[in-house]
Amino acid sequence: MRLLGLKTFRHGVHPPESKDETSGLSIRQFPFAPLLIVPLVQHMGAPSIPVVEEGQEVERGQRIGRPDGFMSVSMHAPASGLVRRVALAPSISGRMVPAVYLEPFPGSTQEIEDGTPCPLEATKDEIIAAIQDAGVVGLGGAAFPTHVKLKIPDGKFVDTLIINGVECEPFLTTDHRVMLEESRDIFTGIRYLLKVTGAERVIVAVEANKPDAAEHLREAFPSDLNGSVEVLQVKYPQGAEKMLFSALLGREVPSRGLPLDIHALCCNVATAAQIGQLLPRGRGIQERVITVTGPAVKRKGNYRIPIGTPLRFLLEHVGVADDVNRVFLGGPMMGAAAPSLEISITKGTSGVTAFTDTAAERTHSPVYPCIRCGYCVDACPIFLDPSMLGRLAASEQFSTMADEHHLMDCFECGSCSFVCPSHIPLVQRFRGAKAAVRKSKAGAA
Amino acid sequence: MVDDSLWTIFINASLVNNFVLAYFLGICPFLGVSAKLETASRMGGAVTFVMLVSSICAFGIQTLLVAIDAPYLKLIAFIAVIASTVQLVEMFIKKVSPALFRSLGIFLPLITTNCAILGLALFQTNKGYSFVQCIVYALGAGAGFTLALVLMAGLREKLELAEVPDVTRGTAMALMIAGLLSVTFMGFGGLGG
Amino acid sequence: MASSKSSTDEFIKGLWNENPVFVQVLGMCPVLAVSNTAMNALAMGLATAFVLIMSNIVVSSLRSFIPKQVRIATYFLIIATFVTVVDYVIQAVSLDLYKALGAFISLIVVNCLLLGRAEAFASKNTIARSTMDGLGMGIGFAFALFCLGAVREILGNGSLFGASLFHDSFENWVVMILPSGGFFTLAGWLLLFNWLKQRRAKREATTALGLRKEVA
Amino acid sequence: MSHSELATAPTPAPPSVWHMYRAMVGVGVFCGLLIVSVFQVTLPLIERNKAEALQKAIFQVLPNASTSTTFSFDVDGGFKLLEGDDVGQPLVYAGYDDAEQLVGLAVEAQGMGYQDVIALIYGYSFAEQAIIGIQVLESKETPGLGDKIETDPDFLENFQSLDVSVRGDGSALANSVVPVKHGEKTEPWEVDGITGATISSVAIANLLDRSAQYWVPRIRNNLRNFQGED
Amino acid sequence: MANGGKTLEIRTSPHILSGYSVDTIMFNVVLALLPVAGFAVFAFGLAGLLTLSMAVASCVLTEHLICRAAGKPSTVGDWSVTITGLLYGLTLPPSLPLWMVAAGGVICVALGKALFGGLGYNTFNPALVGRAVLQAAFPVAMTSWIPGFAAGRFSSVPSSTLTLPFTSPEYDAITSATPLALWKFGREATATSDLAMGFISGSAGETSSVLILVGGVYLIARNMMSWRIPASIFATVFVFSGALHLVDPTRYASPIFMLFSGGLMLGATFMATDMVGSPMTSRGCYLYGALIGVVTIVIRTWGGLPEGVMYAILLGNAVTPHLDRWTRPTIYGAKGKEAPT
Ligand SMILES: Cc1cc2nc3c(=O)[nH]c(=O)nc-3n(C[C@H](O)[C@H](O)[C@H](O)COP(=O)(O)O)c2cc1C
Ligand SMILES: Cc1cc2nc3c(=O)[nH]c(=O)nc-3n(C[C@H](O)[C@H](O)[C@H](O)COP(=O)(O)O)c2cc1C
Ligand SMILES: Cc1cc2nc3c(=O)[nH]c(=O)nc-3n(C[C@H](O)[C@H](O)[C@H](O)COP(=O)(O)O)c2cc1C
Ligand SMILES: Cc1cc2nc3c(=O)[nH]c(=O)nc-3n(C[C@H](O)[C@H](O)[C@H](O)CO)c2cc1C
Ligand code: SF4
Ligand code: SF4
Ligand code: SF4
Ligand code: SF4
Ligand code: FES
Repeated sequence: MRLLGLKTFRHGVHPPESKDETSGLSIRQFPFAPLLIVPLVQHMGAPSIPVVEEGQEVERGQRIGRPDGFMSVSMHAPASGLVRRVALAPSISGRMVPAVYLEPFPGSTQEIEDGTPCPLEATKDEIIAAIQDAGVVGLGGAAFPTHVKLKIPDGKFVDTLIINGVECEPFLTTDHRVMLEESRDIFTGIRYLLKVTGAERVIVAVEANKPDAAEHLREAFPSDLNGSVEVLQVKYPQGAEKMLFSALLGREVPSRGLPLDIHALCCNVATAAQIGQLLPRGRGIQERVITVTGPAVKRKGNYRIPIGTPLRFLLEHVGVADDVNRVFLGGPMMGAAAPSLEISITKGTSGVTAFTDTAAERTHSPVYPCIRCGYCVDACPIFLDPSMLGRLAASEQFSTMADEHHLMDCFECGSCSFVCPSHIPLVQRFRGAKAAVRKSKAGAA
Repeated sequence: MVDDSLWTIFINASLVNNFVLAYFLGICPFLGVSAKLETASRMGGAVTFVMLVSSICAFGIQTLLVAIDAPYLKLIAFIAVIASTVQLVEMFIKKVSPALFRSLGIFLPLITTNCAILGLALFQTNKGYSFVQCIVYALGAGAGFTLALVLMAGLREKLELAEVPDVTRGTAMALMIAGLLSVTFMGFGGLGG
Repeated sequence: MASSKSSTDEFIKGLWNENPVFVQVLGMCPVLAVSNTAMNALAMGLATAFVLIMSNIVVSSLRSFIPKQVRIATYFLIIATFVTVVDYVIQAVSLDLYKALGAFISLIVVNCLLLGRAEAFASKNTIARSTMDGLGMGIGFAFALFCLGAVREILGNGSLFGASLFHDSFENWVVMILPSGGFFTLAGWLLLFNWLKQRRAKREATTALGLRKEVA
Repeated sequence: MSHSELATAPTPAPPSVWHMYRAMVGVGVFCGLLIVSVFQVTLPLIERNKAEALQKAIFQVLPNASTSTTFSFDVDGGFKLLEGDDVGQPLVYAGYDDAEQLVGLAVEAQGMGYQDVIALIYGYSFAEQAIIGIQVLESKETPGLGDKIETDPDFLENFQSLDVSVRGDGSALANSVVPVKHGEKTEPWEVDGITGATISSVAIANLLDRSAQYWVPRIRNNLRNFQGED
Repeated sequence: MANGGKTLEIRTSPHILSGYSVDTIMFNVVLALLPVAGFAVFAFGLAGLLTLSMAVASCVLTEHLICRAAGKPSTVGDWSVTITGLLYGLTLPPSLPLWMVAAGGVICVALGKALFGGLGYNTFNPALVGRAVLQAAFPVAMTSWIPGFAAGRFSSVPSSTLTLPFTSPEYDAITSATPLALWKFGREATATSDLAMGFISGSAGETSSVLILVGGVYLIARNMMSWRIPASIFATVFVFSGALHLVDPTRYASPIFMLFSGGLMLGATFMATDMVGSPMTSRGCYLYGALIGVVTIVIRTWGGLPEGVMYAILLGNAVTPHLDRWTRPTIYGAKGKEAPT
């Protein structure tokens, strides 16, 4: 679909972008914390199995966890140091998860040992194994193990690979910086991805608010690659893969289906960059680029932060206002509120945003009854009826929501809650409803 | 014989003097079967159908009663003939189209003892309509009944999710909506005149 | 349950606790249609009550004579007969009243209250009990109709039983006589009943609580 | 329930067909007797009531009449004194004064009003060639508004003498009866409307026009039918 | 560190809001209505002022008292009942006895809104519920109009305004017909300029089409009102009455006259757009507008009443649940083949 010259999808919302303060700041290396806590589950799927013991010394880049089955990836040491403990640690979900407590040696260098490289000439299966071994998960937010996505089942095929550099979430500028500073890695990664998926062409999607990135990628686009850089309208959630498919390909992923059903596949730019960076050197992920920003942050910026850095250390290092009261991992639209400062940075963390009371936009606004204004209906990119779903949720008619109103198709983008003038916590209700439906399904099965 | 045009008869029976909202006929099914749209529309279809059948029956009976000069049998004859005809039709539909029977069937026995049906028979006789006029009258009344029922069902389904105060919940609320619908239909006054 | 009740109880229940209109919401069509004046309402109520009592008596006296398979048909026959009787009697008494009540006299036949009482009560009880039930339900029905008719006539016409209540310049609330007024008035009565019921329930709950507290 | 239980359960005696017939016929006879006797008793009363009501209405619209006779109309044969087998034919009522002179005819007419059909009876005077009175028989017009057609003195004054004279050739009315806005009546064939009940009052004018267009020429062409010269 | 002992607030995403809020939307509607109300006062003088004040006061007070009686906090602060009162007042004849105005205000809020659960749960437009019931209750008073811009309108009120409660109003000999009644019962068309500027008699708020449009454009520009509904109503009315007018200009009024006369402007702009009673999908809004337009013209042209906007909108409210259901869009991904499960 095309409006005013630029491609986009139907519906969606326009939250304030708030990216100006960090989009011009280049990526800076972040120091090691005195204690890194590396959770062994940073992705969807099974936790990795620890391969180190308490008291063991590890090298930066050394494997500390091995995959537990196909839906799992390797973990690598973000720093050279001493394994203090292998024990439970708090996580963003509030649950305790197994983790490796790693105490970096003082003065530990940022140097990394190379492992066995996986060249572009390797077979598909070798590359997929290498990606799993490098611990690559989707850096676009969902942290889905990338090698699982790339394993195309027999009889299926992919014709288009989409590299997602949209970054529609307000405040975040990591993908923007990665596109500007790591384009070589991105294109190397793309070559690996094209090879594995067998796709004929690649489209790099960028939102119109990052013209410099689009320009840079166009210039750097290798002439032998079949593909293009497409600039999309600025609209949330343009970065969701479903919205990219409809905007760029005019195809819709079938309800409850997979991108494969429409012969497309989507990877985040940072994921592509990581693949392009790690595979030729045989390394694993030890760090990632994260935007640290928000009104409460003093030294905002885009930092390359070691995985496992505790939130408290991170915020102390950049400095935050005294009255900070809300910290989100991710941006304000989809990010999760940090329950405490004791949790640590994981591969899925694309940003840390901190707000103070005064700057908080979601103030203690009164919740009104739904006035049927239809703003949410006009916002929902999945064409659901959030107003009806919200009212059904309030009276706990979860099965009606799922059976008649497509509850399970909601991908929790939050557009509906964002626009609702009655301040009804719609997405929150939908999450609860989905959990209830899943539970009753599991109970019935 | 009345010289009302068929169009006037239809508009009058369906909108201006809607059987439910202006004549108060068929209030029980209107209140009882209007909570869900699905049942409401099927009920509307079934009522329209039975109205048509009974209108034809009533026309025949009236002609017969006039011929044999036995007006005092009118009521009993209407009731008996309409009830048994509906029964026959029900059996017929069951044989011929089980699918149609499943969607209309359960309502048929209920409807026979409903005052909208008998009312239609009595009114058309009082008005002295011809055969064709009777049929149009029955269709109009059925359409009006269905319209009222379906509108009501939509509103009640919508209000099911509302935080209605306890005192209003139930029949009282249904009656209030019916009253408001009735006020709304007053706008059609004078149409078709 | 029923057997432990006296005939007086059967009578009382129809008036109040199981009032056919306000509590059971039965026979709504005549209730709404002919309650635009107190006179019409009362006449209709009494006509219905008469048919109800008579059919209850006949049904209960014939209850061993009528086989199950044909009972509904016979009930209808009996009810239709008494309605025809009432219809002719009213015509003979007053043509004006007959005109005001219109087809609704005939429509008593299909009033679910009648078939309901015949089936649910008279076919299982003695003549005495059924008579009392018919009386209670019938008078309860007439009472409810009168409640509606009175409100509608007073507001809609400024009169009761045709006698003017206010001075001449009273502005009639025409809506009350119109169909929508019927719906609104009945809704109003039901609201009142709901409210009373709730208040009583609340009061009982609090006294029960109080008792429990005292015990404790 | 298992089979053995079914077998041991007492089965109710199958109702004999005779019982059913007995019940139906018995009740039927009882009901029939009741209805017929009530009908017989009330019939004269009802007929008298109806006749009285009709008489009253006829004399209301034909103030000078003291007796009336009912005629039926046959398109081919003209007007005839009403006999038993004329059911279904339209009726008109001729009114005679004390001297047994024909003063006029009362005719029933109906038409759509604001809410429903308005039925009325009007009196036609030969002498004046005019409608000299109306009486509404049936109307569901809004109380206090549309029902002014029955009560509003200004409106009823229209029908003290509403011109319905026929054209020279006797084929139609010389002037149609037309409704006009309240206070704008200038011609004797105009009906002065009621403010606030325009539709009802216009409906009366229109239904009178339609009825008079049909009846008045026919009545005048068959005048002798009413004077016993047939 | 800074946040030492403090607890963080945990809410689920999204953590920012668009900034729209029910009370700000409602307040802006009140603002958009003020010029219309001001013109009504200018045109009808003291009578207009008293009618509007009484309408707003009775609505607001009823809502407040009902909330109190139900033991809930008063919801007067969300401004919605002020809109109800203003719009209700604007639809009344300015000479209506004040006691009737007050009675209708109670009906608006009690029957139209509170008994269904209050804001957001009413199925019919509360202001129109009040007006429709009042019209059925007092049909004569509700169709007695005074001309606007009468001399001395700021120093005296029509005798009917101050009628004692529950008594019939007496009218001075100054009642006059509205443009629609003039057309319907006399085929007299009123000049378009008079219609647009409001030099006519009619309800307090139906006199100034221009100010109504200005208010509507303001709200649409701020995304506080659906443009689809008024656009669809205007288009339908224009096309339908235009076609009739082409067939027989002496019998059917011109489309411009139809657009600018009676309550159409006010109804289409401020009342049909009440979100609570109108559809949520865009296709639903078009159909809803078309229905209102058609019913309005049908009633005006062939019905018994000179004006039908109110009944058309109420009917639209009644049909809304069905429109919402029929026009529910196909969800993303449901058009393609069924997903493998
Ligand atoms: C509401 C929503 C918004 C999203 N926005 C973005 C985005 O702006 N950029 C992005 O790379 N991925 C975004 N995603 C995730 C993509 O849908 C997709 O999972 C991702 O691009 C796949 O790449 P990855 O597996 O390499 O992370 C979003 C997902 C959702 C549900
Ligand atoms: C159980 C499961 C299996 C999946 N299998 C595949 C797959 O075979 N191919 C694929 O491209 N993506 C697969 N996905 C990934 C999703 O399509 C999607 O890319 C991922 O959930 C991240 O998207 P998001 O960031 O937009 O939420 C799978 C996801 C789940 C939960
Ligand atoms: C509830 C209600 C009932 C009405 N009943 C009638 C009626 O019975 N007869 C009638 O002619 N007009 C009736 N009307 C319509 C108007 O009063 C009348 O047509 C309109 O105001 C014409 O005004 P005018 O006669 O002053 O020109 C009714 C209107 C309403 C709202
Ligand atoms: C654009 C708009 C139009 C409105 N129109 C009305 C109206 O016509 N009548 C009314 O009572 N309230 C109106 N309201 C206010 C509010 O929605 C109304 O009181 C609700 O119906 C109460 O539940 C309107 C509000 C908005 C935002
Ligand atoms: S919503 Fe998630 S995936 Fe999209 S830009 Fe934000 S962090 Fe990236
Ligand atoms: S959170 Fe769900 S319902 Fe709300 S807009 Fe997004 S997809 Fe639609
Ligand atoms: S945005 Fe909020 S108030 Fe508006 S319809 Fe949706 S849920 Fe209701
Ligand atoms: S049995 Fe029939 S008449 Fe009685 S309440 Fe039910 S639907 Fe109404
Ligand atoms: S009394 Fe029950 S449908 Fe009329």
